[in-house]
Amino acid sequence: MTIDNLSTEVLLRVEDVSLNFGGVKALDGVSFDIRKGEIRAIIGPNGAGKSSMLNVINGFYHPQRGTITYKGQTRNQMRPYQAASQGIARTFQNIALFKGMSTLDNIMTGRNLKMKTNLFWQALYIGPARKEELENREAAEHIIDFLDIQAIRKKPVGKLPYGLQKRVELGRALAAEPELLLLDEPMAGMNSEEKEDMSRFIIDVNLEFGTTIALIEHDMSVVMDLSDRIVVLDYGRQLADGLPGEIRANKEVIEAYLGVSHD
Amino acid sequence: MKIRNLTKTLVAALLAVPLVSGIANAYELTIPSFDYRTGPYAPNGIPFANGYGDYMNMLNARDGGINGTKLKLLPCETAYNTKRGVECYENVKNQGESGAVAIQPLSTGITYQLIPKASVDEIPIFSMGYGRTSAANGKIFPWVFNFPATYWSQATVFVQYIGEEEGGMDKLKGKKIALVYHNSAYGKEPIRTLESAAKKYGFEFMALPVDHPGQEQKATWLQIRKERPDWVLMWGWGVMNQVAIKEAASIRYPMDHFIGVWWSGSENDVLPAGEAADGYLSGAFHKPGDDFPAHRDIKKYLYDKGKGLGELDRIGEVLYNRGLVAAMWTSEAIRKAMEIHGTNEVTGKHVRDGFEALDVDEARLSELGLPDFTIPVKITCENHEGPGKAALQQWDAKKKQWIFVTDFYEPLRDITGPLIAEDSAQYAAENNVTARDCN
Amino acid sequence: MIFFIEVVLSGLMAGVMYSLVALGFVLIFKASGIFNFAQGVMALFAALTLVGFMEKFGMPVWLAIAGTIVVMIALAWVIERAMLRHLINQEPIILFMATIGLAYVLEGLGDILWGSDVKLLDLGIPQGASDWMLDNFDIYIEKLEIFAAATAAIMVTILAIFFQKTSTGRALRAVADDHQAALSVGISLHTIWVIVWSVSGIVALVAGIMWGSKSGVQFSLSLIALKALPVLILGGFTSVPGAIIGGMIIGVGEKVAEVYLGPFVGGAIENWFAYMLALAFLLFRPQGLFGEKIIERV
Amino acid sequence: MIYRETGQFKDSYSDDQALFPIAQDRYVIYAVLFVTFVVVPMLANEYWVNAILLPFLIYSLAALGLNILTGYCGQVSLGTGGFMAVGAFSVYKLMVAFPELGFIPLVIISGFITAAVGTLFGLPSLRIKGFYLAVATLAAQFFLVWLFNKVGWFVNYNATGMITSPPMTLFGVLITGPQAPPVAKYLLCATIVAIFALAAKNLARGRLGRNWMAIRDMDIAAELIGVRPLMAKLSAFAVSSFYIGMAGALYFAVWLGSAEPTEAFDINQSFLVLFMIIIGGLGSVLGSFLGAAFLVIMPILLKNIMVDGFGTNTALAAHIEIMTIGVLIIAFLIVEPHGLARLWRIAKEKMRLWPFPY
Repeated sequence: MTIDNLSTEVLLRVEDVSLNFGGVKALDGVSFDIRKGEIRAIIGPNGAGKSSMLNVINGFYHPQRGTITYKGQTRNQMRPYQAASQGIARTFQNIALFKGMSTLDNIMTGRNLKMKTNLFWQALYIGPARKEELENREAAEHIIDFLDIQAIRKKPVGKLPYGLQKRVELGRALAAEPELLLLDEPMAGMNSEEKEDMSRFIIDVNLEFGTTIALIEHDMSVVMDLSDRIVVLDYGRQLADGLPGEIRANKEVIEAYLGVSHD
Repeated sequence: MKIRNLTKTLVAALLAVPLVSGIANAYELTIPSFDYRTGPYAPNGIPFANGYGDYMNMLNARDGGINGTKLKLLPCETAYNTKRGVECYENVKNQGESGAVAIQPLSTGITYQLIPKASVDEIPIFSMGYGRTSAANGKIFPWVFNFPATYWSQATVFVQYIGEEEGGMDKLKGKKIALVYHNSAYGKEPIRTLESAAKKYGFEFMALPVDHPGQEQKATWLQIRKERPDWVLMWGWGVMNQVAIKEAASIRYPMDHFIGVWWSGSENDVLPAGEAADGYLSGAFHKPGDDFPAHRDIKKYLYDKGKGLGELDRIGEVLYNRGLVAAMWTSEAIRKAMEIHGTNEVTGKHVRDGFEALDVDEARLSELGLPDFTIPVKITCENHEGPGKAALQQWDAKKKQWIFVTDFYEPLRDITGPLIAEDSAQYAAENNVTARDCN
Repeated sequence: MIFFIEVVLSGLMAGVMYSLVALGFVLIFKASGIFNFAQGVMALFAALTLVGFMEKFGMPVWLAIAGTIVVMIALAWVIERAMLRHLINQEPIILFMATIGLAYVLEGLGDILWGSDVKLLDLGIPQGASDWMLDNFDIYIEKLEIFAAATAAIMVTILAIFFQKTSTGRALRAVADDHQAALSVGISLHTIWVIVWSVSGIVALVAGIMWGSKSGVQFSLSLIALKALPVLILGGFTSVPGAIIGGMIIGVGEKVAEVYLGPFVGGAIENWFAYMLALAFLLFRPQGLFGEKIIERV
Repeated sequence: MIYRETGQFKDSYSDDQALFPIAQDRYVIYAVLFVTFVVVPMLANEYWVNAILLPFLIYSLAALGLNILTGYCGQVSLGTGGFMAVGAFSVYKLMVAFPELGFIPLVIISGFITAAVGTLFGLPSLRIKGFYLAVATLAAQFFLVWLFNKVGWFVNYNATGMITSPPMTLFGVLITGPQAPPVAKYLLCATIVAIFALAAKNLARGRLGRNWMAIRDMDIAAELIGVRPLMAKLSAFAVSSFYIGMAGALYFAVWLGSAEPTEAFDINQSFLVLFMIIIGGLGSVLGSFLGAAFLVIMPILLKNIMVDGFGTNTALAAHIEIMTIGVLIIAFLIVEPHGLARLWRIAKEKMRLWPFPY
């Protein structure tokens, strides 16, 4: 949380990434890095290209220019499931849960990559398949306890209140035991106590599991408390990059961002 | 809640089936009638079913059934659909004291379906001029009868007619004959026959399939326009016929060189084309029209009393008469069975023997009030096709009626014979049936 | 060469005949996102009603047509009342299924009301080949199909005007784009649906007339829907011009294939070829030729 | 309070993972199995087996297959008829060529052959979605039927393209062909269906099933958490086609006994099975059975009641029958869009609370 416990080992480095959709520049020469174990915030007004940045990182968008170096290997393209299999997990701005499935199943799906048994064992549901299911159920239950959502284990997530859905989504991402966790506005539309809970979870995840976190958030107070370092985007351009203190002080940022109202 | 209803209705189904078999006072002969009054082929199914039913009912009304034993007509809707056919068969086969005494499946699909079952349930299948051609071989198919003539015989009859028109079979050499067929088991029947005929007489043969239902035949007729065959044969059914005849007219194909199988030769098929259909030919084994004593009786005993199945003015249509002739032969087979086994309480088993000993000559036809309505039929143990003869009728658009333009031709047995032997042999082999001895 | 032109021409014509059916699908899908399986049966039902009015009640053609239109509108109203409004905001597949139920009902109803025989439909629409073309250019075209093409052209123009100029039309487009938006500008979804279904009911009537005078009015008429499906995927479920262009492409494609490829593989390839053609298109444009582009976001 | 799980504590996840965690459900299943394998064989007559039970079982199997693809993986397919044809013709060729292998292995092999074909036709699903895919699968439907209708080899060069299933025995009892005792046919199908229904349930609750549902509910998110769309969709197509292929094999070899491609496997077949799973309930094994039951039994039921019961003439009966089916479909969808299976679940919920609904 504080500067001193900040390792210097870089987990992910984004270099000069540009992305545009039919002429519209979503990202323009953005470069920053994420260090192992830190909580890295990406902020900026709406349409600043924050979500696009995450989508680039986990391979959903393919930048026209620039490279992404993750765990030492550089690339400028990869399929999302490859990103996932290399330990990048994420949550989404507007919840992308599997609405038809129960909380438990959503989280179990998150563990998909940890499971290997083939179709035939699964069809029989004995031996390896059963063993595997149980082990992963165990793991899933840990996350359920951790997020304290035992009560809604078997409920279809489609019917859950917004705050809980966000929580389940976090759970689904954690289930993959990621090294890098991308959180896209985890607290959007939450009331203050829900936000507090969520912040607590994020910090716990960071400390207990040592997961590196990149997070997008509008609520400045939250961002300032949570994050170790902050990168600021504005209309696809990188405005600033530094410690919360520095950002708070940065004139440009204040003008471009903190000044304007953000909704 | 809904579930409970479902279970309730299930129970109802249990009751619904035996309902009929329950009532049986005097001995009645169960005569199933596989109709299709719905679905794409209903326009053809309805008149046939009416003819079949009316004749049976007329026998009841006029002579109190056959030799005083009442006939119980048991209609079952198949919608020309094999799956429904299965249900119908299972439904009717054991009904009444007699059980089904003979079945007229009225669909190639259903016929193939029932052929193996018939021998087990001991119910004769009378697929009159359709179904599996090789069933003509009574040694392999003791329970199936497809007289008066098979598709293969009919195809050879057409070839002969064409030969005559061209001025001798030798003139067939180098001629081009096209077959436009319903792309199904039924439509494919004549292909082999025509191929071997083509080999024998040296004419060129081209086959053009039309997919069910056949409302769109542009491509087919463009090909005909391009290839300019001297003659076009058609094995069509349902809407396919009407469209084909119209298309033929549009490309100015000479109608009197266009011959349809006897399922492509009803009023339904030619009327939509209007004047243009004038001169179109089709196969036939019975006369059209209602100018027969039997028809008068039907009107007198049924329609005058409002018991008719169809409309009065449609009696005598080609397909109506086809149903009627089917009923006539079936009832004659039953009569024969009673005579052979000396009892009126016949079952399918007996009626099979009746079919096999069937002999309806001119004299008998007149007695039945159908003087030279159709060809004399004599069935034997090995030959279930009977005469195998067919004639051609021609459509007169002015008078709006079909007119017989030829006598009955003998089929070219030297062509059909080997094919039948081969096909029935294959069936026997696949289903390990052993040919029975007919002497 | 002449022959090839002939094939292409009749392909185009046949294509237009398909488009007539496809149009009905498009209208409803565009405005309500419903894949109306009943469209084919609606064509049959309309045609049956028309013939019924003429035969059973001896109405003159124009009156019978007017009457049928009234019936189709009434039908649309009933459908909305009895079915659609109870299924608002259901998944597409549920609505699709519902229209199948509807198809069954109409099928039975039509038969009960008007009987299952083949009925001649003669509105004095020119029939048979155009002798002039045949004599002068030795090219074979059906008069009926030229007529159909003309009708289609007129119909599309009218629809275009309806959608572009009239307020109702604009409302329809609004709904197509976004239900909420439509509601917010104060258009009742119910009225919209009644209108759309009425319009496509009338389109169905036109299709029914064309196909009916081609082959006589009978059950098989309802099966032409299958001919319209490849047209739909190719043209896009949401595009009126797509339905027309798509129809023509399919028509030409299948005819050319049948005539030039068919003989080598035993013929009757039209049906699957049409779908394969459409499928091939889809692989390049998953939303069809003119369908709105699908943008995936998270 | 007949139906309640209070007091049934699970002290291990394996208990909780069990097929039917709630005791009452287990009892119901035992009862069903008992009825299926003991009571019915004793009661059922030939009519019931051939006209109702066999089609019900076989369509249930097909519906299971389609439900895996459409219900669980969200890929709408209208190729079912074509795939059933693949199964049927495979088993026919095999029965004629290698009768010594025994019937059940042959059926399963046909299943695998169909799976291969299905996967092939599943490839477009990677690019095409929704109704576009649905209509695209019709390409498979029409092409396959055309193929079997045209190529003589498939029908051993039978003149008319009809295939007839040669008689085969299992444990010395005939199970195909006309002589086969109905009960034998019934038990054979019932066993196969029961086993593979269980397998389907297992797949559905395991990793594969979750991945399918993930693709169905939100394919993008699924991919971002590491579900490979390619694998998920194609596996769904493969498994689904496997089931449908076996259904097709039984449909031809055991039930119909003979078939012609253009009629027995036409497009209506595809629609029928799709209706079954929608009415029964998408993404529900139970639903597959309920849907099949509804669409197999209801028409026959209506027909028997009207024709045999009230002596309605067959034509009118047929028309009323189809209208009634239509009305029922709409009514069901309005009452419960998620199908009969959901109604059943709701009923259970009610029972759980009854008689104290709070």
